Amino acid sequence: MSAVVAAETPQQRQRARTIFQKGAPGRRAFVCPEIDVPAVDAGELLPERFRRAEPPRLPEVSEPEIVRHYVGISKRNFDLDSGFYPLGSCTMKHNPRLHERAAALPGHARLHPLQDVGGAQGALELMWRLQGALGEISGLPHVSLQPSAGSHGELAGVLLTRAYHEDRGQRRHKVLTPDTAHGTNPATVTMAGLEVVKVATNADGGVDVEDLRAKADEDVACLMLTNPNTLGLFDPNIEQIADIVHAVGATLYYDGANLNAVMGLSRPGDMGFDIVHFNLHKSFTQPHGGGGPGSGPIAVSERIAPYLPLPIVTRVASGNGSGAGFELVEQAAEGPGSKSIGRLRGFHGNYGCFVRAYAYICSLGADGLKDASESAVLNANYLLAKLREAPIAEHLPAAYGELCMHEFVLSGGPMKRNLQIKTLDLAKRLLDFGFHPPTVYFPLLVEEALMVEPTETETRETLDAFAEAIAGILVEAAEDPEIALGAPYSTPVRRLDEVAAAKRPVIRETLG
Amino acid sequence: MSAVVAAETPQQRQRARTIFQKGAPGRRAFVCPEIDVPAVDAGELLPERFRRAEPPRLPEVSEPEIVRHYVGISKRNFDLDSGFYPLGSCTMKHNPRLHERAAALPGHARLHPLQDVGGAQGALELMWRLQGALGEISGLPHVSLQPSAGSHGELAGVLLTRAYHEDRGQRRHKVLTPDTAHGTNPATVTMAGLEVVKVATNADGGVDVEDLRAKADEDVACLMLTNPNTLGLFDPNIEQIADIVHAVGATLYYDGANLNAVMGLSRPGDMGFDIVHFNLHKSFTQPHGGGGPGSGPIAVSERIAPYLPLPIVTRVASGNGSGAGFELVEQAAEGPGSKSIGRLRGFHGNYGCFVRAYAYICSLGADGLKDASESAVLNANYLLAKLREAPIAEHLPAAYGELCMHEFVLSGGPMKRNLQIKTLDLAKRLLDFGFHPPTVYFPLLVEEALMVEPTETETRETLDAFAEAIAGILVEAAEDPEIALGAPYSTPVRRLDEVAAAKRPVIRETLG
Amino acid sequence: MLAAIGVDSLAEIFERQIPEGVRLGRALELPAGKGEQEVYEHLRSLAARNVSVEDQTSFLGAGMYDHYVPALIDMLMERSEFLTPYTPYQPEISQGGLQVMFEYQTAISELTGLPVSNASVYEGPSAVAAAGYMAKLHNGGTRIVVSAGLHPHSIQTLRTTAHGYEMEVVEVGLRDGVTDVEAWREACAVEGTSAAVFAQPNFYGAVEDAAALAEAARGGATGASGASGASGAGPAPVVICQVDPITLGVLRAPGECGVDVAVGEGQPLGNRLDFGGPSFGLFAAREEYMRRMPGRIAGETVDADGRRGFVLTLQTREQHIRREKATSNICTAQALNALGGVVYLAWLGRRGIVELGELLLARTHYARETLAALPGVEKLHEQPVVREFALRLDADVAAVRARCVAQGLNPGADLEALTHRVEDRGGLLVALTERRSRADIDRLAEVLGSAVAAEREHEVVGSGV
Amino acid sequence: MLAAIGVDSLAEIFERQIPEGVRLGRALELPAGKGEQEVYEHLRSLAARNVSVEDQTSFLGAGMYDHYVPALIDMLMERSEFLTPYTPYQPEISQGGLQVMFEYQTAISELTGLPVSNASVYEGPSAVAAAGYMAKLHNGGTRIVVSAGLHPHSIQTLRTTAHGYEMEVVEVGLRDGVTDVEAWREACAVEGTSAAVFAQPNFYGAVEDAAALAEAARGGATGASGASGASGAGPAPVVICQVDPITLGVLRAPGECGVDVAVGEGQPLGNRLDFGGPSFGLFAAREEYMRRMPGRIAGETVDADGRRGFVLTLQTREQHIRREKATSNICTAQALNALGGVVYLAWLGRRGIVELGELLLARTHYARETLAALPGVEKLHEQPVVREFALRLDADVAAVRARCVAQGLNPGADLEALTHRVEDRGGLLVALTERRSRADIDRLAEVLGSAVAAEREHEVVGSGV
Ligand SMILES: Cc1ncc(COP(=O)(O)O)c(C=O)c1O
Ligand SMILES: Cc1ncc(COP(=O)(O)O)c(C=O)c1O
Repeated sequence: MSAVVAAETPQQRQRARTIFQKGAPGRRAFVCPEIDVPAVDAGELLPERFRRAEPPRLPEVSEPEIVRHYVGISKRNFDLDSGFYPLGSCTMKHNPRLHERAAALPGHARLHPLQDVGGAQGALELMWRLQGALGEISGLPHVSLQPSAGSHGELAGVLLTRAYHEDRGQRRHKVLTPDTAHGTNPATVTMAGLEVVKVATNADGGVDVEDLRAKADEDVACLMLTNPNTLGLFDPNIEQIADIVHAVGATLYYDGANLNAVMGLSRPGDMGFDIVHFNLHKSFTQPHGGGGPGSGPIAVSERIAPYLPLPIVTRVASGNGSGAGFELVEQAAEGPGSKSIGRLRGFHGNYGCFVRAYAYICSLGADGLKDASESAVLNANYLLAKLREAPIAEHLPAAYGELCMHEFVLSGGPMKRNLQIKTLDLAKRLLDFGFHPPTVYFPLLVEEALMVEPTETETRETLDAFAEAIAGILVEAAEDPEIALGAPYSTPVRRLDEVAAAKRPVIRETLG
Repeated sequence: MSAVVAAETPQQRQRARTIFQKGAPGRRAFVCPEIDVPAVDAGELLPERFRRAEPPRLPEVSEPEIVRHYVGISKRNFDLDSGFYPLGSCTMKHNPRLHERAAALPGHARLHPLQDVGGAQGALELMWRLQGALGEISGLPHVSLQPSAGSHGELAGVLLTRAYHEDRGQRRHKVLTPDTAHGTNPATVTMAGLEVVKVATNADGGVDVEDLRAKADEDVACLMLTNPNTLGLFDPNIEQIADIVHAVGATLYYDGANLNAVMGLSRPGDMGFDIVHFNLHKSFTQPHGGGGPGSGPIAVSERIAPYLPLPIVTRVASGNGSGAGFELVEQAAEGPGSKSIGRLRGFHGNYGCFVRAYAYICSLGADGLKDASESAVLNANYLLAKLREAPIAEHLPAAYGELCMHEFVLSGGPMKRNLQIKTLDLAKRLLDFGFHPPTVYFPLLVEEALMVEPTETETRETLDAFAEAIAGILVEAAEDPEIALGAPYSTPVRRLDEVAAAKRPVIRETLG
Repeated sequence: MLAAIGVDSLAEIFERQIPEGVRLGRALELPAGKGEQEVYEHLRSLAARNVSVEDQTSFLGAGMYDHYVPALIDMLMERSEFLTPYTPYQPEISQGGLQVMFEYQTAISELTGLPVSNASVYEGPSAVAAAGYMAKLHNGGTRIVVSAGLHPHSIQTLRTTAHGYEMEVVEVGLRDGVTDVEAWREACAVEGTSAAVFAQPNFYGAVEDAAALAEAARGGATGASGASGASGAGPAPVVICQVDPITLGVLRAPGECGVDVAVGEGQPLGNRLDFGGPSFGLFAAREEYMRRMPGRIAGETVDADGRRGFVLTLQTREQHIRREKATSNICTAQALNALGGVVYLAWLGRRGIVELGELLLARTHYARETLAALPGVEKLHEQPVVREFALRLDADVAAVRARCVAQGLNPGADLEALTHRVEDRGGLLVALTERRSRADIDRLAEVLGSAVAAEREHEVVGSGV
Repeated sequence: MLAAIGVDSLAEIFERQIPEGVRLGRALELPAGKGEQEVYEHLRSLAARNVSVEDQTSFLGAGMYDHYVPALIDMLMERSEFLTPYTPYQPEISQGGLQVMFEYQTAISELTGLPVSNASVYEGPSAVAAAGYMAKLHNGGTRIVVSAGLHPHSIQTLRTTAHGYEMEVVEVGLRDGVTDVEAWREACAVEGTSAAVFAQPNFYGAVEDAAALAEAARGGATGASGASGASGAGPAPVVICQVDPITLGVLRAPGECGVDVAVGEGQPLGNRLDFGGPSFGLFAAREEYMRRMPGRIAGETVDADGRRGFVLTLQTREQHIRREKATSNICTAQALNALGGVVYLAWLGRRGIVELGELLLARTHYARETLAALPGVEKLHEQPVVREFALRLDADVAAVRARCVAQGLNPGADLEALTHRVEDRGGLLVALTERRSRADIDRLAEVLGSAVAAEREHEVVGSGV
């Protein structure tokens, strides 16, 4: 009977056709309201030379076709609601649906950004409370919610550093980053007109303090650090590192992507950092949306506060004495933002994300946030322990350390040598088991890296099943490496030719 | 490489585990609000003998587990948003999402059924307008929205008929139904304490008028008819039929399940019917929900009106002269409902369905409803024509007629004899092609029946693809009938043993 | 497409099929169609003329309750995969829906303490009527005894349908808020009694002694209905209990009280109010009723490869197979609402349903004592209550309610308006959910207290004293 | 779990890793956690203190617009499969998201008339800043010329970031509402000019002569920016246009006007207002910029079996590969919002986008003429407008607005408050969408008319005459 079963899965049989290849001339979903105003000569409305000659060739499809099309292709996605997603550095924790409900309330979702302050008190209060909570969580009291994502927060942070030094009459040129840093760190430094200087990593996976000391001079504007770093390790020398950097008058920037390890346990401000960005889409569980939206608020210390981007929200005694009110500060005469670097985007930031993050903070509260971090670290250590069992450990040893924080990095080097399969193959084979693979080939300094972040919202059963799948793949590869090399098999498409795609890029549909 | 691919599809590998088999003791999603009132002795609150000793063994699962579980099993469903669903008699037309949005508005969704009339004017107006629209569409002016589904409407209808005759001092015992009738018709007759008498179907698929005449006597309470009937045929003798039935003082009941064929084109009231039920979930596109909710309002003629179930909504001049208001009539001194058969359920009917149906009627309007029926009939005739082409027609001839209304019935008899596959096998093989099969083995008088209702919201491309799939299966069966006999292959499970299930029923999970 | 069909025009298709005499020669008298935006605005403006439980602190209950519905239920009920398919006639592509039914049946069975549950019926009162019909099929009796503590809609629905299946409905009155056990015992002992129906808690909020009622219905015999009744003649009546499922975390399960069939309104379990529907009706019974149950039932089985799977089962009960011999005429039921129900029960969980019950007990007790302490307000009965209770006001209820509503607070339902019983004059039925906090209760006390006071004064003045 | 890890307590895991000096020895000062119901109520009470476009007829625009978002977009954006995955790093299990990007790129390319689109950036103003950076990478220039008709947030954002990448931002003023072409030509001719940025329609609602501006930026040379500038010396500046995508059904596409890079705020395309975000920024360009674009780009390819598939491509531009040499630092972008955008464009369709544009043209014209006819109200410029226009009031704008708001109507944005330009004093920016009917406009005329009249009277009285 199995001859009958096509070698293709049902999804594979559904060949990709774009919405532009569907429909037929004249079909439509939108019904335009009637023109209810007096007719006016077309030329008077808009002179011919400004008019588009041919309509854009958008799809011509009915509503049922649109629904089927996008529901159909949505099924070609793996997602967090469908399975384990231990993508290191990305904190793929469960997204409570309450947040979507709250954010969709018309009072939030249908509020115009230029609504008068008096008609936006709920929104401003929410932002003000979120600023306060983020300040408390980070130990850095002054918060701007404006940046649109982590890397945008980084840009804000480096520009703040620049402004801080320039205000002191200094044009410092260098930003130190460890070689474990996420790619957005160096990319940001360049965009902000500064230069990246790499700091070495020591044998334990932390900052090489001696190398740091050697490079920390008066031309250093800032040290950008992730702590726990991208190896999942909390730097034991953090206090010393902070001292070294501060000693040369530079600032410390905290890449908050890994904040999920330390909420309520340790605070960047207390570690000596001046600036931190938050990834609300990570630690504060904004759904990742297939690659955004995110939100990257920043919190800063007293000395950085004057340069903060505006607007920020403040609480003021209301004019008529009827209690407090909230205001958007667009220009500040003194205090935070008084020497603002300016705006980084339109309006006030990704408010929709603020609603979700704030709902999350309200739900968890002080204890819950701490509990989340503790459980995240517990889960990571448990999974690490499971992956230290035979037959895994010999092929996929942990890159550093015995314990880890909320994530850990394995090296696929031995696997590659022993079993002739690479980290990429392992990852692709995991797809057949219904798991999203860990982050692969990052951080760069670990050979054939696999970066695993289980998060606190996964059950022990899931962690066990994942460890079992890894073990199974390794055993299978020992017998027949071809299986992993040819994987995946059961996904909507099989391994894709990325090289061809980049060589001769086809990045839009060709229309008739 | 294909040895590597398990014979199972990814979905098949996911073995069914119920929510009761997941979780762990102590896990939970719900956080109970704190008891904010003074503590009272447990026995005073509720004496021990009334108290449950052991909590019900409900699942112990966290929110992420619930989400994954149900999202996961949802993917084991085929649905209308994913593909063609030509389930005859069920009118699986596209469900516009606007309706869900409108029904979810708190003013509709969170309105308590006992809200004071003054606080429910919007809801009552909506119901009143829907009553009016259904009256106009059916040509029968008096409407009760109360019944919960089609068969509930039928029950109301037969009870109305009984009440009508009883009010005239008559206890009539028989209800005539053609043998093409849907199962709910005879089942309802029995539940309403009457007897089913079958009327034969003539060679053209319509009511055998002579047989009807022979059976129509003074003991007949009612004739229940679907028109177009379940063969998709509009009875050309409908006027004559109505005359015969009325001549013996019986009523005519119109099963409105097939109303999608005639909206704006022909009205049950004008055909001579006294009572009609609507399936809002069919003609008026309430999503079918995996088997409900539905809604089965009834419309009746003047002579039946006094017996209508209550409440119904009426419009009244408001007391203070500030325009019209709407009232729920729970007891009527005169007019509709004054001799009411009583309630058929709690409260006012499936209001959530009314919102959707009303939104649909507003969207389409008079022309749009007519257009919908016309397109439904056009699509059915087009598909029928496609299925009359070789190689299909010789194996799957149309049961009756040349043209059809919104659906048609094929007979799989020749296919069974020629190709050794039955209608069931064809249906199961269709699953592998991503189509929901037509209704099978109904109506009963067609051998190996296949009842196809494409609806108006399908594109020509889809109809063509469906015809092609049927043709492909027949060609395949001619070569190797085993393929269809063993189908389906690519579904989450393969053919299921229904006989075993019924023999030793396991209808709940066994708990530890 | 016309060419393929072989006609010259669309009109031809209709002209050849619909006799001219019944063709509608005009356009329907309905407004013209509108775009999505305009229809939405219209529906929104209608919604805006309703006062929802978001707009008003409401103590309305009497069958439907303002529980918090967790967001994940909306998400799941709106998923295309659950929202848009129909009844799982093709089980191979309907395992999702079928498994939900199976889980639902398990949850309802656990909750009621009865081994057999169907996959839901329409809603509460019609579930009572369906149970009555099942009793008739079971024992062929001709009488149904109902407690006056049953929801009035249930009694009315039962009367309507029982008239069809030709059974007499006999009401037994209450005594201090609960079914008068002696009258009940007598009524049930009458020959031909097919079923005995009561509610737990009853319509007045009172906890009935379910075990005693079940026993009395059987003339004192314990055990299930197979045993013969007290009269010695016919079989014992089928004991049917209408439950409020949310109370079953703290109340003894019907199955433990000797009840044969438990039915109930499912709305409190994760379904929104929707001005009264759609929701679902739960229906569970002892094993012996399995083949006479109404509605869909999912059963477990295996596929051709031995994999676990689910199908609709025991279909020989159903109309599409048995037609006039079917045990019920139900076809389209309430699958989506039942999904909401089982997800809600999973969300509450084994502990949550008890905690919620305890919370309701505590708040209801507090509310009852607080309100009954107001001048002109007294308890309608002294029985224990779980989440709803009845008061008697020494003032016109409609007028008092109107005064409260004007303060943005709905104090509960006017009992007499629902039951049409003169002895319920002055009755107010107050319901609690986890959404009504102590602060809300205190506010109710304040508003109700002054409304009653004002009305009494008003009446005194009005009466010319 | 602790045993498996080999520790005695959870605390041990932290004690062994976090130096004591930086351990937080106390609880965070945040309120205690709450259940879903309570959090929802809190968030709802905050929402209730906002005045949304459902509560108020609003003519606010100035970058974000109250368009009707069809319900199917909500449904799709809320589907787990689109909502909860991350960037499609594993293309084999991300074909849904990747295909959406590919379709989005196609739609934006069609809309703008430019061959290359990325999969979106954050939002409008930062897209302008990103385009400025791309110009620098492209030609190494040091100056960016911007029209004063650009959205003030765009100018400010550009200034902030250009300070980082060390470019000078030079503003060119307007003449009767549109960019002063001669001043623009001169400014662009200055050596080192890397980019020239204008908006279409501009911030004041005016339709710019895009083709003329593009030509002038290149010193009269037609064709793309490869050609050298007027000064003869350096290369011609990159011509960047910030578009309002909803106008592109009726306005000539940037690609047809000689524009090199089109950027814009995507919110009008099926994204809700959300008090300003999240939305998405569109970013399209001529072919030659393809390898310097910021952000994700999906490309077509085939799988091992030759099946069509999609991957993230041209990744050597990106930070995760190129680190400090990347063309942008963007990582998490706005995939979900871009999904809303492409679904909206499919929903509008080829005809719909033109019809909608025509509707906006007609209503905007009507509104402008009607309002400008009011005493004390005049047009701020005479240029053609599509969906937004600027007025000058002979009265205090803040006071007039407050009067209108008190009538439940928001008449539009206070121009000066946004631009901080004195010449904008008295300016009111009025935006239309398909949700604002003629009746709304007439009401605006009435309310605004009397507000202006009242203020003028008030001012006259106030001035003591
Ligand atoms: C360590 C680290 N830093 C920075 C970022 C950048 O954050 P975003 O993607 O929000 O721009 C990420 C996210 O991928 C990260 O993992
Ligand atoms: C012809 C016909 N009559 C009656 C019914 C019963 O309607 P419902 O399922 O709404 O009870 C159906 C639905 O399946 C039907 O197809």
